[in-house]
Amino acid sequence: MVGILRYLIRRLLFSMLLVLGVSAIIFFLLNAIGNPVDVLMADNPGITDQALAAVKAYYHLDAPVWQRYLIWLGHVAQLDFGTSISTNLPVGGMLLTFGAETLKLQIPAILLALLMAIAFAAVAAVRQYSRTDFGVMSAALFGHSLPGFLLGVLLILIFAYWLGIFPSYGAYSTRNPLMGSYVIDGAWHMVLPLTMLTVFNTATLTLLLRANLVDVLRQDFIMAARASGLPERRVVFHHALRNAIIPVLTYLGILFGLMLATAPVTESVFTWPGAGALYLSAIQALDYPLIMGETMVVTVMLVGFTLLTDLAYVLIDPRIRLD
Amino acid sequence: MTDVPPLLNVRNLKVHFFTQAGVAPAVDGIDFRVNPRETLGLVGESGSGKTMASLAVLRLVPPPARIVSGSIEFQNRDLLTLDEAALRDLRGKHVAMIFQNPAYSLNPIFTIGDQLTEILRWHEPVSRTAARDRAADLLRLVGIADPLQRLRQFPHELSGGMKQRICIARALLCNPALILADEPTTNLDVTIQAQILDLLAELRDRLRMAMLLVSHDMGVVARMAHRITVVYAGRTCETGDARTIFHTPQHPYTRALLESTPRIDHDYEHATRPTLRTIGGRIPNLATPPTGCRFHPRCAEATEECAQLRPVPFEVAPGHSVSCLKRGSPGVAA
Amino acid sequence: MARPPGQFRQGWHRLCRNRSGLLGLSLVAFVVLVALIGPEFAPYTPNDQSAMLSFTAKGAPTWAHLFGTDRNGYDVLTRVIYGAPTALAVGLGAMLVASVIGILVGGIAGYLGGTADELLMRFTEFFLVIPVFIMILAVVRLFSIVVVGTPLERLPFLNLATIIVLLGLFGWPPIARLARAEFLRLKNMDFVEAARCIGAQPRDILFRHILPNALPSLVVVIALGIGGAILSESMISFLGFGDPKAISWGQLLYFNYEVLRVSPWAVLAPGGAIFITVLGFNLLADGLSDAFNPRLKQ
Amino acid sequence: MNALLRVEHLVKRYPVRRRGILGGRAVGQISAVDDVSFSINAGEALALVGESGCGKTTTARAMLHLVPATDGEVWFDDADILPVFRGTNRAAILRVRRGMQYIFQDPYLSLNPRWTIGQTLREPFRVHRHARQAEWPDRVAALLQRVGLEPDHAWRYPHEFSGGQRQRVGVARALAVEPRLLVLDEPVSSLDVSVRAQILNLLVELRVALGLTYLYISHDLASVRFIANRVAVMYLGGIVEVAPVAVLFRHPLHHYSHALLSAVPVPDPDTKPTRVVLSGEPPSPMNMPSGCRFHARCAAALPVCKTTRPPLIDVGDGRLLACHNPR
Repeated sequence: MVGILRYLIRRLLFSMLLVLGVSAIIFFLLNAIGNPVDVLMADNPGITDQALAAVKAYYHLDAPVWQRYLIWLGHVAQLDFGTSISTNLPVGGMLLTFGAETLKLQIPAILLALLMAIAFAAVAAVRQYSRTDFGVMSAALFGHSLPGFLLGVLLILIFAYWLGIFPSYGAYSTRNPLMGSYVIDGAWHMVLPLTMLTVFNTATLTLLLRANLVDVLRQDFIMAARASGLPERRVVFHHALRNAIIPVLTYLGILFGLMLATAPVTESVFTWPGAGALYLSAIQALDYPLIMGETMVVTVMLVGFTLLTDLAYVLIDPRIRLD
Repeated sequence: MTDVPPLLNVRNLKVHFFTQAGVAPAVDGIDFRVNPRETLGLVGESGSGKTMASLAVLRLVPPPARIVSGSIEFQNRDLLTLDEAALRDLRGKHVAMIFQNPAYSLNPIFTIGDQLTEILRWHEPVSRTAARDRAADLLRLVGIADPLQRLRQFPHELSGGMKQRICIARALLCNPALILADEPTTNLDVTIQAQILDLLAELRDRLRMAMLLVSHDMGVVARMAHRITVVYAGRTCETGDARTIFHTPQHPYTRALLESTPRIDHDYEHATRPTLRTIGGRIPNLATPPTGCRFHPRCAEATEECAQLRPVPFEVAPGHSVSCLKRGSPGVAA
Repeated sequence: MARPPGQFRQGWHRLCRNRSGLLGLSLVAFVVLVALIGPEFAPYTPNDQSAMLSFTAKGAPTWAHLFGTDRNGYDVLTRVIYGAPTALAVGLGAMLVASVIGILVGGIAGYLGGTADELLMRFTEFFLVIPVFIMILAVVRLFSIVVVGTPLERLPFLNLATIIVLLGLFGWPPIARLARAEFLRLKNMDFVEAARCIGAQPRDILFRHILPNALPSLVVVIALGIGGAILSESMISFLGFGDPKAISWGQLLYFNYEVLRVSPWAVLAPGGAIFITVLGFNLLADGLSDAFNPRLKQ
Repeated sequence: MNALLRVEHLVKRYPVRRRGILGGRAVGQISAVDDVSFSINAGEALALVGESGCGKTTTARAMLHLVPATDGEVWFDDADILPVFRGTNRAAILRVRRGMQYIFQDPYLSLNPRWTIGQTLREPFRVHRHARQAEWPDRVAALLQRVGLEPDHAWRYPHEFSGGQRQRVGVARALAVEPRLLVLDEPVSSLDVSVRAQILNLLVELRVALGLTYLYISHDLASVRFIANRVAVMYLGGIVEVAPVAVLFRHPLHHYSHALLSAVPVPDPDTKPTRVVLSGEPPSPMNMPSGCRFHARCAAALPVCKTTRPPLIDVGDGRLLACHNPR
């Protein structure tokens, strides 16, 4: 127990160091290119003095860059991300509202994909080099190489434009929700974007899992389990799969960590009102507080899920040494 | 001994590898039998097919290899005709296996206790606690002093010798009639090997088990086996009592094998440059095995016919059979 | 006397026997061919907007316009052909930058080991948690505003170059990790120790023993990276942050996505081109990894 | 004394590190080799035997500076060679390298897979320049024939060869610099029985024909008896007994040597094992026992064994022994 605690504290400290470092890189990169006021003025000749003043006050523009970074960091540490230039709303609140819409798609897509990948990979790996294996693997490689947005475009063309079954954009109907229920209406809007995300994740996870499973199934302890008279199903799902899924944890952690970061593409295909769309509009509007805020949140998520991945390793794999 | 019906009788076993490059006859006619309470040493070098033959007994030959033909009778049942359910009942319960590398033959992410009780509970309707007690008893039986603590540990926390003891305990869980031991001490140090061999010999006698001991080490086989079958390149060369094989070997390969091994109980005259007898050439590639007798390219006694005809086992003395045209074996065109 | 094949030639033979690898190789070869000689055979010049004047923009495929025309009156086929060199430039350029950094960082970490290894790998971890994609979007946008009025502005394809450099600067960590693992594995191999024992100098050991043996695995990751970089660029362009002066498949998507319902061909054709290219590099990488690391010696 | 090689008080410790937030720090150390001294006379074959983890390979590697030694001296031909390796005088380093060569255990790992056999064998000439470039092909052909291969094999790649043939190439590479001492690290343990005999014969023949001196490292005591004149037994990083081969095998005095020898199965079903079964397993080299390293597993241990480490002393018959209570 002491070992785990010590390990946790060490990883936590390193994670904080990571967040600090990355936030500094981001801050300096975005501020080194040009200071926000100059950029804003260059791009929006008609910007209001009020907005400019707000930015100036937020950034303490008279101070040198490193001081500005520390001040900004101080605000962020208190969860104060500032006020959006384009909407005048607090950035934190906006991120929460739009982020929720993104997670509504991403979380089910990852979980669904994991389940399907386990099934596909098991079928393929058990019958290695069979037609089934070849079929599953071809489909997975195909799906893995099909750019997500292209799949989205195809889905929209077929199911929204030609067949007219699902809506092509948005998360809710503007008027007349489907069957009078906002819940059903929301679910109905989710189908296509969810499919797009799930297909890509499933394909990639299947490729990874199948490769690991094939490796594990070749191991002596699998042969030993079979030689002990355990049924094949038990050997594959209990003994092999648990071992095969361990290396996939890293990828799962990245998928979860990047939920907001990969959103811009999905959300611009389906005009989905989530964090990705928010970020794109923030960049277009040069809404510095929003850009910095969202980048920071994404970094924290990525680091956080990396930390969780490490923890999961400790819990699942007894071989991990804690020191 | 010979009138006792054998416990395991393998006849003309053929296991071939089906690869993109073609069919490789890795095991191409191996015969051996194990009598009740007897230990048979199956001796051969790498590529001799000895491991494949032992896996075939449990019908666990891994793809792309397949059992092509032959018969495997265990307790008068033909194992090649059993269905999956009957096979599951056989494996672990009546025939159990010990693998070469104890480091890899335990699942790294489950505790020893979980792995042992799982097998027991799959074969017998016992409660969790009863299974745990039996597992602990077995660990004590294989010479582990603190079984309850070991049951809670993971494989990586144990030494190689300890892991092999646990693998032996796993094999003994259901009191099998036959143990297949595939090079059980090859990856262990000599002093640990001695401990494990002693343990195996003691348990085998105490529990009245038969054993198929697969090994390349003549010393290990001499120590353990009652009878010996020598295999080369997928075929049986010679079968007989341990004494017969060591003292009056007939097959040229068996002789060469014995004489090419340096011996710890022999003084070599270093002043006069000692030499070992050698077998020339190299172990054949089984994708393109030699014609006729598979040993003929490396055999000092080989003649024209050895390259043409395949020798059939021939009984030179009661219980001692040899597959060599030079020792009276009839040859068949192959 | 015929010289028997070496490792690379052996790998090549195995690649040719590997169905998916061969398919990948053919796809990549096709894209390269189109990029090299395609413009010679393109039916129109890339900037020909004459369909706009004859009111046939957004026109469906015809014999005159095999893939139709887009909303700006461009011939889609021509634009797709001209997009190929752009895509390859992005993939190769980004991976050139990434490979140099990655092999340097990973190689040094793996070869030296100890504290240098520890520090370099922690440095790599920093880069792994930078949200690259959204960073690039922001940087590209800001950069395009800042350069206005500076001499940089006159550079051709400045935005594209920025994207390539950024993809390379942020794309090296996987290469570094693999290079480290390979260098670490190889430096302790017996044949490297044998060379050391003979008296070979570190320079020889690195460049004659370790690097050539590490290359096959690195080539696999680099091939994957090329596909990934091409995909990233097309997504960046699709979101509207691409180089307006360059002809790229992502740009085509961006310009025509709003009129998807009217002229789907103008979206599907460049989309298909991206798919073929990415699939080609993925299959090639897959085939290469099988060819260089034959797991089953059959 | 005409010792070709003297190893004196050789020590190799590895730090055990615990990872910190950014770097790591040492929290202990493993003593892989703990004060090892021995010497080999010219023309002799000394075997270093022991079980895995006893430090025999590390000793050999530290001797040749393949791993840097923590402490101790290695004298080759009356020259202190470790400082030479640590220094920057390339000519001096090459001179020492030409004197002693290493042959590796696994022939599958010891040849560069991307080089032809010819390239591999030309490399020593390229480094040492002890023959004119025009002679290289002839020298390579001669080397190949010396180890029982064909000159044509120079054009082939390692993957075309069997384990035994590769090991012959490994021997040829070592011979290319005309060394006087060969360190053989388990050269036959990964080979099949029928091939093993070929290589063992080759090694014995080469030693006589070229007047070589061997340090033969092995856990396979039967091959040791065949190849070596003298044997040094190692346990847990230290040498416990050194004696001429016949003396040691007939009558080992150290209890560990005895246990080790009696554990080897004899290929004769009529030889009943007279076994001292050694219980338990060697302790971890991280917490080295005090006193005699073997005392915890020794049936004849005295109280003094727990407190005082027995020195390695000459007990006659050309035998050195480190034991308070010998058999």
